[in-house]
Amino acid sequence: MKLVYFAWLRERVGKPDEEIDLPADVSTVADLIAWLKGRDERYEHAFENTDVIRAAIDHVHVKAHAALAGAREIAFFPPMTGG
Amino acid sequence: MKLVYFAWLRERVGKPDEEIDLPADVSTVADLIAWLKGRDERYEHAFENTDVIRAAIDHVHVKAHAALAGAREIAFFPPMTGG
Amino acid sequence: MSRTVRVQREDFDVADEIEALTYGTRDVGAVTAFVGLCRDEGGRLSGLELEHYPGMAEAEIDRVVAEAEARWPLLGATVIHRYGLIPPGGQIVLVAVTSSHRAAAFAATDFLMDFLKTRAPFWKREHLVNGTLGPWIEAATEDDQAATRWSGG
Amino acid sequence: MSRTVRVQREDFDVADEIEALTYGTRDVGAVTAFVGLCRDEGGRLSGLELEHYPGMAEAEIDRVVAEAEARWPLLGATVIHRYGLIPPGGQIVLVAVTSSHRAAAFAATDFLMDFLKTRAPFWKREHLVNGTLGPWIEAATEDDQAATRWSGG
Repeated sequence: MKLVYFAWLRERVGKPDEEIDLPADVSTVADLIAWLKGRDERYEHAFENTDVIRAAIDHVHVKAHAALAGAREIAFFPPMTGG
Repeated sequence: MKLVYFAWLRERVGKPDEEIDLPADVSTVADLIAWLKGRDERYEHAFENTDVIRAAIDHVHVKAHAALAGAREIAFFPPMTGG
Repeated sequence: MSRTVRVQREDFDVADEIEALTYGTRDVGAVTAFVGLCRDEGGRLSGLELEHYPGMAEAEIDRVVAEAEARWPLLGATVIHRYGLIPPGGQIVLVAVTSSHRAAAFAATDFLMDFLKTRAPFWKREHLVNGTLGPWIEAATEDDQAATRWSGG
Repeated sequence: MSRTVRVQREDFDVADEIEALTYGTRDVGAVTAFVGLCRDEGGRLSGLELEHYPGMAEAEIDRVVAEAEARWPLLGATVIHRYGLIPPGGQIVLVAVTSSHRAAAFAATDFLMDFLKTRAPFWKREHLVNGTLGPWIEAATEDDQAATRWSGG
């Protein structure tokens, strides 16, 4: 499964994307965030305030309770500031 | 005093403008309309429905009770349809 | 605040007008432009003829723009209204507004169009494809209602 | 209905885009265009850098335009959003909409801008005149509030 990061989240994580093998007990976006935060301090810092983390699965915005099953690409980013 | 007419009001009156000598007892826009209607059938037809007559004094929209004193140019026209 | 008001027979170029409003500026964050075009009404019209009241048309548009400037923090406003015979697809009116922020530019443009329709002394008449002159267009009551949105409050 | 959505580094020409939306049409009565420009924030900024999510940016804008088409009787819509470093005065985003009538064109343009701001995956970062990189711009809560105007009702 591919993870991609944008803006300050990308900077904090330290890379624009990565491939991961999803543990069996990680089934939602919220689970994935919790699992990532447990990996190391970079992730813990990047995801410290989940209120300002947005997620998308395969290019579609999703909420924290969204299921990861079947996803090819999960994206994490701050609230959008385009327009 | 100069009177000017626009759109179908101009067509009904039969001329775009005219100079008039205002009778002493004509002091408001409403008085002027009443006086014009009494002149002949063209004016009577042109001003028959006062609900759809708009007036301006010296290029500024006015209501029927507006005073004519000091006016140089009185305009009559239907509701505007520009824009 | 730059203000341009023109009443003219000639066509206008939207890009030129936007360029004039924004050239060299560094504080404009939002440009809103509205262009009103002549429709053929399902193939019925060969054009629209616009009569206007010379002198008052410019003065009244200028007053409406001044009111918009008083209501919103605008950086520039351009209003161009044409008269004469305009074919389907032809441009009739342009309202372009610049501001630091979007909400002001949007609201001012909407306001200007509402008041141009109800206050600027222009009258449209249909020209039909069969070569005859159609009726003068009647004022839409919804235009008056749109204009009253801005009063009070 | 003609729909154009582009996400690009290059600048765009507003006149060309309006021309493309209106060329040869006889039923378009209203064109509304909004252009968002980079401000220098009182001389503080040398520019804004826009990061985007390639693929999702186009897809999300396309979905927002489809929603606007479902809500209003539009004849055409063009949305162009740039990325990369944009200097003060430079164009960031264009929304242009055509319709037979003004109210639809206005409302759809306003709607599109509200949702581009809150849903399109772009992030702005300040570049300061002293040559350093400024902070990522924080999302304005008023943008979220503006977007919620369209729900319900």
